[in-house]
Amino acid sequence: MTEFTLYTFLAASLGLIAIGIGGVILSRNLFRIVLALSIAEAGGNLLLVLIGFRHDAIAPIIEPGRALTTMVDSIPQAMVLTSIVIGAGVQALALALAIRARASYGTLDMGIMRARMEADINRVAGAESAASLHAPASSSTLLTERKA
Amino acid sequence: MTSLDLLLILSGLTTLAGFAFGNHRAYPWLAGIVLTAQIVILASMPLPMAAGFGFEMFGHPVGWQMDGFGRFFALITLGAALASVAYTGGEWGERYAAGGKNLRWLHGALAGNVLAMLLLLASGDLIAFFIGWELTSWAGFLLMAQGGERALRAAMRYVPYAMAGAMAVLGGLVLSLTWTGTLDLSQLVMLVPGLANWKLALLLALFGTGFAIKMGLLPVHLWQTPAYAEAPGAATAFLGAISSRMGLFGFGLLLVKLITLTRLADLSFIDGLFSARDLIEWVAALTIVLPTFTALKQNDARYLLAWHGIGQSGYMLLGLVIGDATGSAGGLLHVFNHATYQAALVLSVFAVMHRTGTADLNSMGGLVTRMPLTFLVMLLGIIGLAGLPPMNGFVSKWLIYRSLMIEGRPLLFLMTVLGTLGTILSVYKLIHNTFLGQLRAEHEQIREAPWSMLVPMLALVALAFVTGVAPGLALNYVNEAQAALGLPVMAHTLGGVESPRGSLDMLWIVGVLFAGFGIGALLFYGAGGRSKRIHQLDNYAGGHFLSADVRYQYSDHFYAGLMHRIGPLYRGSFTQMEAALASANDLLASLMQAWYRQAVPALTLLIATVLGLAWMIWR
Amino acid sequence: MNHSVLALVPALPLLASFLLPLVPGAARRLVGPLTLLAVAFIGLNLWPLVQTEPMVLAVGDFAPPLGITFYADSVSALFVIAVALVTLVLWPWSGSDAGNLDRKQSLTLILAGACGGLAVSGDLFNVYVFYELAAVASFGLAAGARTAAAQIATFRYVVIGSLCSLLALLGITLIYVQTGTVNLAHLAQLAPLKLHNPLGLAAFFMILLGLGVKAELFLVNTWAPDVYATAEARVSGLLAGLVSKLALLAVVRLLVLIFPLPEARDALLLLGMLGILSGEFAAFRARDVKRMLAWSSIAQLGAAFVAFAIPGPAGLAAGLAVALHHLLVKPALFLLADRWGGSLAQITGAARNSPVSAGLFVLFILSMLGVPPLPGFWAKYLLLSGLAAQPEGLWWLAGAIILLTTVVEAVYLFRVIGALYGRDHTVTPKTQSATAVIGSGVFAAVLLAVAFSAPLLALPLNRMAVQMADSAAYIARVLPPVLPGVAP
Amino acid sequence: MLTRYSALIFAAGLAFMLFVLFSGLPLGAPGMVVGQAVLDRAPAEVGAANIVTAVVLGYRGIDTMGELAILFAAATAIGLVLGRSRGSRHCPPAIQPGGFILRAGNDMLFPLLLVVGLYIILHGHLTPGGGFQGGVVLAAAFVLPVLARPTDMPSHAAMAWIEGLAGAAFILTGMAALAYDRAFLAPLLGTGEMGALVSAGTLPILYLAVGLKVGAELASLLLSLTEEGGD
Repeated sequence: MTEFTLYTFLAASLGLIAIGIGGVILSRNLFRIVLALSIAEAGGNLLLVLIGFRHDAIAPIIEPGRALTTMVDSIPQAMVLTSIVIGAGVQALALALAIRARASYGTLDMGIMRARMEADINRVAGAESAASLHAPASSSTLLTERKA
Repeated sequence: MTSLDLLLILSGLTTLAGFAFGNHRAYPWLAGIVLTAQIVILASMPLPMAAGFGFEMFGHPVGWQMDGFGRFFALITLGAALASVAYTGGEWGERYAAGGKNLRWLHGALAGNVLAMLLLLASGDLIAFFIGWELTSWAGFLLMAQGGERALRAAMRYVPYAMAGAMAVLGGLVLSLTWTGTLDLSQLVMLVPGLANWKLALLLALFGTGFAIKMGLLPVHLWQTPAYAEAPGAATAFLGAISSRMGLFGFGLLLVKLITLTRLADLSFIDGLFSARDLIEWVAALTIVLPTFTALKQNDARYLLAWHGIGQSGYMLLGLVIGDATGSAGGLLHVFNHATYQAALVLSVFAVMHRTGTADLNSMGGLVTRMPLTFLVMLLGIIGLAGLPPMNGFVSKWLIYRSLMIEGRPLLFLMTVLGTLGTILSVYKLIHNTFLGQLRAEHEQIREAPWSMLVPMLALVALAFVTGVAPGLALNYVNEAQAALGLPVMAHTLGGVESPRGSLDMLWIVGVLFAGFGIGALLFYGAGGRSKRIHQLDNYAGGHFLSADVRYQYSDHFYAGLMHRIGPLYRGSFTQMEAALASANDLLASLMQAWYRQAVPALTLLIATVLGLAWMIWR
Repeated sequence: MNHSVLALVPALPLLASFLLPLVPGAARRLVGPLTLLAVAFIGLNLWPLVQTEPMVLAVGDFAPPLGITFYADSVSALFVIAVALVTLVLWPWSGSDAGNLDRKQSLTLILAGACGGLAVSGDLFNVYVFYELAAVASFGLAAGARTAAAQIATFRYVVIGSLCSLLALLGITLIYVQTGTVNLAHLAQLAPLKLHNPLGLAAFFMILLGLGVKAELFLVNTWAPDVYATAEARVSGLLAGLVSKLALLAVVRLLVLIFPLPEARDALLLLGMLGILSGEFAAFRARDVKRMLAWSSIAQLGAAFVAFAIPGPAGLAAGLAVALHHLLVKPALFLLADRWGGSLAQITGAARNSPVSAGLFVLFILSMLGVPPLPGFWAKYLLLSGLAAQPEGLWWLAGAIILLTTVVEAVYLFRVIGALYGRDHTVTPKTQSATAVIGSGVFAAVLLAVAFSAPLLALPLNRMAVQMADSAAYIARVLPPVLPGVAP
Repeated sequence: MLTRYSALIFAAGLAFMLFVLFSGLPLGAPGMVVGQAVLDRAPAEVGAANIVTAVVLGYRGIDTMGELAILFAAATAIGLVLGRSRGSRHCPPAIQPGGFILRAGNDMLFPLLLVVGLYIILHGHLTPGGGFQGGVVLAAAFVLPVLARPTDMPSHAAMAWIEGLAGAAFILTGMAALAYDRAFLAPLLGTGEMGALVSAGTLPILYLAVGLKVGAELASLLLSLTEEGGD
């Protein structure tokens, strides 16, 4: 693999990360957010594999009868395995949450869901929403002694 | 076990007992006996007296030690507590409990305050001091919060002030530790005056803010009036008598002992034109004048007295900061004097409230015929508060005036005189609207206050009178306090001061005063003693014909003419300042909440990451 | 004692959680508590051993830095004990649905195992794995309230969490490229040569953000109020009290061992200050107790970050004091907020029916405000004196911010006290549950015990800080003098 | 609008920052400090021909334990979120069964997938592959029939047993080392002959546990999602 390909891979992995993060920010749909996350994680994993690569080396598997040559770094490969598994678990969990939330709220739009969540929290707490306070929050403490 | 240990243990036990069975009939007796015993122990304690306990924290010993300065305040504390506890002993306590309130909390909090103050007054190092300080603040909060919903709100308003004060003190504590490496007061006394000017100024600002808040100095005084006025009667008396004096205690330590007055005068602001000492003197002077005139406008007797409590503390600080023998003696003596008559006044107001159910100065009057003894207490009390002979308030104020004149502070002297003028005006309003004039129809059936309430009140004014005639009794302890602070000690006699810079002999003055009364009486009766007794309802008629069923009481718009002149000067600036702070706080709070309500937190995260990385890479 | 007990700290709870669904009958309810007691026992036995000489385990007998090492000094031992006991107090004893109760118990055990792993791990990537494990378990627990709001809050938590994990992974990648190792001791050895440069700092910053999610670090803490408001009180207590501390500990290990640089400290200090400011002020405007506690917890952890930013043992002692104090106070407050989590109107007059709980609430609040002689005061004292001992500038600004925000904190916390003891209530307030009273009572007992024995505890605290600050000893203890097969 | 542009600009900025950071590094020729030492010593210490396996199960075995726990935690959390009681057999109502081709293909593929999965697992220490990869194939083998016959779900209880026992087997194998006074997860039973199926000590056992655990975990995870989708 030439230097050029290597840098292409680097650019690709960084691009994936950027695209993934941008996707998380720009999507309103829960499912797309999960997809974007997995893209970003793929970029991270690619990067991790990339740093263990050596120009002059083979895969780290010893074949009996073949002379020992240089091999690529095996530790990033082990780490990337772990990282992939972690990503899979988290994304599955996120999907499950999205499914349940859709069942409850009937939408996958993050903006709507957030507003509903906020309203739910306030309803349970018996509190007015912070946006609709008709007086400053501190009016109950500091200013009561002002003579009316 | 040293006698200081005994003193503190007794206080601790009283606190526990108060919380456990403060609602029992016998508790006030028990507490009274214990408090009396404590006064005896304290008064007979050889000084300085170290406590037998203490511990070491992060390499700094924490211990307690009582000196003359602390004892002076501690004696007043115990005395005020004794008067308050006695006051609750009878009908007042029964009515309080019947109103659905909890006597156990009241007594526990009261005793807890005493314990906290004793710990504070006996502190031997700054950590012990801070422990006492915080305990005093929050025990005070507990006491203030006892009087129902309005009191709770007033106590809530106290919270930010108290915490700001405590944090300022903590900041000062930490800085003194950083700069001197010690927290022990006896070592700090040697090390602090050697610090650079800016360090001293910072220490002064931090500690000073804390103490000023506790004392209710301008401009951080707003919490005090409602918090003290709305507390239950006995608590109001105690708080008004001594609680805020803890700030003065702190100032005594800070200004006189740690920073020293000479170093204080070195801290100049505008090319030596104006020193920190001048600043404090002027703050004290303004604290005398402004709250006194605010008191003049109050229509609630409790608030009126609470405002005077703030105003009078200005005299004490002023006397202390002038720092000569006479002035500091005056300032310290004023602490004691103020405690005696202020407690008596508050208790008398609450006695009236106990009978009439109101403290509104516009809905009383003429009660002198129904509650003559209470009237007597209030009369003597306001004479003391106004600083007139023969009560003790005169002595301390005289000492302060004298010192201001000798030390060459004519403007400050003018301010104190102005303050006294306001005091006289407003206390006259107090006694007139309560006791003089025509009795209201709804108060016809009022009886004198019960003896359980009268006895402490009378005892307090008696004390104020006796120490007015023979100030030497109190000046003994004042001298001790002066010596402990390292101030020049004022030589005194039983009747007052005997010095080339000016003498005062109260025995003579009172003698002359009473002789004058005697001569007047002789002249009056010698001339035939003609007098005409008229009905109470006639005394405002002023030539008009009013039938007996029309009540006519000049209480509303009292001093209408004066208010027409000076009314526009009341601006409510401090209240507005407080409101502005609260609004700014709210604005900031909304801004901060916006952070947690952002729709796309990932975006801010991304931006912050990029900026952070840029910082780390191209720093 | 065989050093492998260190491995049991994470392994035992994980084993128990794997087997828990398979245990038949009533014994199933005993698995978790017994496991946690066993871990606590290990921790208690560890404590005296590691006082002078930290314990090192090369997992799998692979010589460091080849394999993963576990490292236990007194701080680790203390946190192992804390993890086991706090989890035990906040254990999900009962639930309406048996199957879901199993799952919650499994997840809680996994959380305990992950936290134990974070306390003893001495390998950067292993820290990441345990951190992720804790993250997944806490996601599950947070969503365990099974309301729609909880699920959305958790989803947002997952998104932030995974993004930051990605950042942390990038940081670890950078460090690995630069040094070729992930062993903390080995990294500490190589750091002055290879990591004390912009690249290393960038890696630290990314890892800081990654691990900061759980530690409620400002920038990545937007999830906290919603999750704490919707999750079960027990879970909020675990997350705010326990998990945050272990994440913090991981960050501090990195800071002490690998990045003892002024820039890294500045980052911590700055983010900590912002955390304090934003948390305290946001809590000031909170309309319900749960979110108020969440914001105040953000602020307290900000204070812990500020404390740990102070160089030297003084900073570590202050940070440990602040963190441990918060560990004692916050879970108990969240336990009480289970019934009293709503608006102030809902809890007005609650002290009448539940005087003990109200008293406990006040006790915790006073300690949190730093009222002496409660432990919170000593923590604040250490923090402030540590800050004041630094040269002026940002450090003093941090001190000033702490002092000022305490005033704000006092206002909103006393508002709760005022409501609890208020009289004019419109709704009948809920009485406290027995579990909440007992649980918070345990914390209160420990708090008071600490308050009374504070002078005795100052010395061990200092020793712990000194031991933790000694990175040379860490390296010497873990790595053999000559590394096998590794060029220096 | 502002969000969109700033997101794009800063995402590009992040990519640029990372490029700046990584481009200065020795890509393609890493320093390999620990990596080289592992390559040198793994054959003697562990005896696995696949060095990655030696790292995954030997040098970084604890990480793998953590991974298993993460999968388990995720599956448990999903169970909690989706709200099935463990062991209950919930049948999604009214799903069309698969067509003939799907069913016949499934019947043919199922044994094949099983064999391939187990092969990959058991040869994990020799060839590329291993417990994770094989486990995924196994999971696929068990999920595929669900596509074909949605009404005929595999038993959750059986899954739970495999999940639990496989995970426990991993940890208990690790603990077995304690009995020999070795450290946790130390490889036992000798290294064996390099390249033989029975070699590398306990590694194949560990990998079998990993494979079963991963297979069961992924399968139950997918099944939970499938069931929910049917509602």
